[in-house]
Amino acid sequence: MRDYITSYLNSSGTPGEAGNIFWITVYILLIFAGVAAGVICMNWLERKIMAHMQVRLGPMRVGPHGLLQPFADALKLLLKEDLMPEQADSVVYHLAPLLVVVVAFTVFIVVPFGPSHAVTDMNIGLLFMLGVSSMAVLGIVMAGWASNSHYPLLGALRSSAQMVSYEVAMGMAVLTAVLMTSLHGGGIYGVGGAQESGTGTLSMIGIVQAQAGQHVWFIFKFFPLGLVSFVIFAIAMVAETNRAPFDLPEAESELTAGFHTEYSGFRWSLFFLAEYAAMIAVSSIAVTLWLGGWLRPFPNWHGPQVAIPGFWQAGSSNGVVDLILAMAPVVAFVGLGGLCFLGAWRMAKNPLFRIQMLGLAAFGALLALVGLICVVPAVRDRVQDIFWFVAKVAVSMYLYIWYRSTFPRYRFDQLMKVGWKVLLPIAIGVLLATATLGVVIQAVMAA
Amino acid sequence: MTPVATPFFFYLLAGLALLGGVLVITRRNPVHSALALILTLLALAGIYLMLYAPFVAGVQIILYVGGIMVLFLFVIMLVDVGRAEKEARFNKQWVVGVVASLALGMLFVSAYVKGKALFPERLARLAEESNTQEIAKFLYGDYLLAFEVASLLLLVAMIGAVVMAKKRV
Amino acid sequence: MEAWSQISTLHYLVLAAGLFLLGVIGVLTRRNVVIILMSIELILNAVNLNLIAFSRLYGLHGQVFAIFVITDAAAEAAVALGILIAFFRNRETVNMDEVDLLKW
Amino acid sequence: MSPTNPIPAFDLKEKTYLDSNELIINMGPQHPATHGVLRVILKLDGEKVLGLECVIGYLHRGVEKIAENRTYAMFNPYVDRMDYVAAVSNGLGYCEAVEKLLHTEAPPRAKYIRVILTELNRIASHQLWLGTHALDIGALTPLFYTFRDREEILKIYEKYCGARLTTHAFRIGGLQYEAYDGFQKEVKAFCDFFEPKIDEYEELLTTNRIWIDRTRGVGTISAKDCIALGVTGPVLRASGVKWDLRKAQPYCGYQEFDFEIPTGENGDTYDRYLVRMAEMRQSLRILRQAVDRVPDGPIMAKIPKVLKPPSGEVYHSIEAPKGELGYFIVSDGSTQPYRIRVRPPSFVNLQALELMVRGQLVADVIAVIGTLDIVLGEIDR
Repeated sequence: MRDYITSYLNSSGTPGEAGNIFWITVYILLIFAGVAAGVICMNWLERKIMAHMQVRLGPMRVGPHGLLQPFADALKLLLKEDLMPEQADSVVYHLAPLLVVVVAFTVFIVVPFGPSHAVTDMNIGLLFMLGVSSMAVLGIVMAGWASNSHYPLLGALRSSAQMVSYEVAMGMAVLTAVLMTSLHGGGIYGVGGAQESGTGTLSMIGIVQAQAGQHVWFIFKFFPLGLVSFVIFAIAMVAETNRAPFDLPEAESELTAGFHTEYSGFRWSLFFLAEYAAMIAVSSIAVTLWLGGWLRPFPNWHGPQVAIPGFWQAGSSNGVVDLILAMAPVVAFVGLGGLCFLGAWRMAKNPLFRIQMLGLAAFGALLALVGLICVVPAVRDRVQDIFWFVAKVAVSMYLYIWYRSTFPRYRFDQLMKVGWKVLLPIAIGVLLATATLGVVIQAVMAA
Repeated sequence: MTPVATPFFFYLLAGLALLGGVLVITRRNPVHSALALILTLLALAGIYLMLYAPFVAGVQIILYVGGIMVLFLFVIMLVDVGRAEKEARFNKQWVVGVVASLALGMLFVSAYVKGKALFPERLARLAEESNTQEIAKFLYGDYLLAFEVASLLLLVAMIGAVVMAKKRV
Repeated sequence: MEAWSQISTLHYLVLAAGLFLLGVIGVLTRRNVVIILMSIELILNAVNLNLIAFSRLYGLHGQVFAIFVITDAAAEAAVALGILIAFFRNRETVNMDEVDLLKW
Repeated sequence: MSPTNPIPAFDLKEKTYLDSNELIINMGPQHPATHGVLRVILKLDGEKVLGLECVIGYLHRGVEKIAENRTYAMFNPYVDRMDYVAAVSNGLGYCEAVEKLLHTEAPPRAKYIRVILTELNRIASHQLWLGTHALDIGALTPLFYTFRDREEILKIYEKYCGARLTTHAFRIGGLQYEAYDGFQKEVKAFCDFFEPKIDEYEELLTTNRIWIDRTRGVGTISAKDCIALGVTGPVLRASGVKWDLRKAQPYCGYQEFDFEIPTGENGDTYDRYLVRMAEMRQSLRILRQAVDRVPDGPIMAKIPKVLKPPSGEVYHSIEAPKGELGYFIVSDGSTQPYRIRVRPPSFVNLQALELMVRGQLVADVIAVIGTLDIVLGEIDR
């Protein structure tokens, strides 16, 4: 038993490949917990960041700087009465939020947090991800229809039309990146670096490895083609997740709350959870396809070799740059902990604030402790990839919040116009241009 | 990833598929039928995975579940379900229909019993790892003409659907 | 006992036949046009299953064909549902028995 | 002359003709975007609006009837509660109407302070409009910016008369309170503070692609239709009619100030937005002039303690932030008015809603309700 568990630690594949049920379970649980924690963080961060953009403070009461606000909200939602409209179709009504949540979490099975940090690596990973996330539409349509009410129905029709339409542009942008995996050569235009051959792949891990092999993130590949396809995907993914400025299905001022108007309490919170999980999921697709997945910035730049006994071994890929960047998680966590200490120190010196101050300091200490744990070589090496991946996803999540506080909302016909008449033609053009350029450059290089 | 091709999974998925199929033709409410059909489609996608056809399974989920069924649900919502629910579920010739279908079923059974030798037990182990690439080679090689015709068909269908569903012609 | 524990092509064919029959029964007995269309989807899926089951015996042609079938299913669904909407708009019903005019 | 819209009006009671897409939706009275308790019955074809009917009266308090049982001075606070976001303008209109009935006039110092407070009020009203209008269209942030800056105006009010919203700032015949020490300085400081803030709002919206898409060509109304329906205020001016009562029939000494009437060209939501933004700048211009020139002198005209206007009738209208605000007062010579009839701008402007949104989309209804800048307290009275 013990051997069965430890045997995986030395393998370099994903638990799914190794067929190790124990580690599959562990990874699924880790991802479930991680995504749920991510949703909680997003909840708090979105409020705080938006509040500061809008000259207000945001939650400040529950816990220091409102840190416990998401938990208070979750508690409130759980305790709320679970209402259902009398005329609603009860089976479908109850099934819809479950379906949405299951879909949102299933997607994470193939998300590669590192070369071996994924539940499994499918040959059709990307197809699986797009397919499963397209099933979220079903849940929304079901919710809207089952509520038996006009506003949810309108919201559901809107969102299904919107999601199906943007899937097309999204697919074209994704194809561009997939096409890039099949190209040979390194560097932005595939002319420099090692002429490593690549075959096209839909596997999420394979896509990142192709970026590593070609020595370029696909956002920079064939500049500006990679960038354009990334931008198209970035726009489509906002529409796909029904977020501002494409949040028509839940346009508060028009349709009250869209498809989940009639839901309350726990079931509503499931929709909320699914929405944020889906945001994280599409961001991970973007990161995997264009931003080099788990690769750190400049992964081929190692610098002079150094060796620290018992901590850092010298090697061809263990240079000083590697050492410095390996410390990034430590710096990030200790820095966050330091910010918490600063906040605690700046808090009003009043006995009433003592608990809050101690709480914030304790939270800072916890973060710093996590940072220090990341120094341990065994942890450090395993956490590296996850850290860079999560950091890139976090940037994308910040963009979501930024959009939401900046842009007005599109009207439905305009949204469709943008999707079909602007994004789709550009995406197809970029796809064709990428294919042409790839073929031409390979022919030239071969000659 | 190796598909877990155990009998247990086969019977589970086959059971789900048949259950979905039965529900499709018996439910009074079309939305319930559509959901049952989705269950069948997903179960079939699982079976395709067991048959080393991951690409078709992916296409099944994206196109069928994410596309065609959403279209179905969309249309069911546009047309009024309320009245359809009150009407009789089956038409008058349902007895004849069932009898005819069962006769067809007997035909199948006899064919399978008689022609068992035609289905060899051997299973060619297909290269699952390169399934997508292999299919691509077929699609853009041997079947290129069919592929282009299919895309033309889709275009025609799209135009047809738009013309059909347009308000006032 | 052997036949139950070892999944052979025949198992898949029987399942496909079952789905096919269910689809045929649906088409022949139901009155709601939408459900008839869905039954047709069932039939198409049964065919797909056959194709893919045989592709394990005779190579990938079956899978390629299955993809074409799915494409055709999409085209068929789009046109059929378009007709359905036009029909519903004129007759305010989705009952198959009332589709008795070739033109209106 | 009847209003023109190429899309035919739709009778809401008519039975639908075999069309699966037609849908009747009740927007309000509890709806986040109807600015109060307005109920709009929409008839939709998918997302397209075929017709609508406004149901008003949820906020009816019988203000006009109450006036018949109150003395002239006692009724003064009631008018604040009609258009509660522009209470000062309401008070100005009422006080001036009664003064006209009494054949008297407020002294010059009172008039200047009235102008200052009223223009501040115009800015505050437009700020509130901008914030909520942008919120309706989905931009969350302008709301907080405008409320932050509106606070400065409310602070001035609070310091001047103790109230922030329903100020009751004016009295018949002048003012009750002398301006506090540093009043002019604070107003001036506000002008300097607020000028860059308008640029800030405009930076968020004016050149924003989505904002332009959402507002340009939406809810268009021609000058002819505006006049036919009696629409006034920024809505009328955005259609290209240079009509502002401050210039057309100056009251309260507005003839002494140098300002322009901003007008639009297309009469769409975007033009109305631009007109209101420009109006805020013009208000600042008036404020700057007024603050520098406030004369010394009494703040109250010589009027009797008990007001008994001679019997007769009077109609006086002013340019409130939302349009022409008119008071028609009939006096029978007693201490109480025989009848008061208010012509609220929102009530008249709301009539244009049906014409403006017919044939447009649901989302545009929200945008147009926002751009009309209605206040239900004033519509229902």
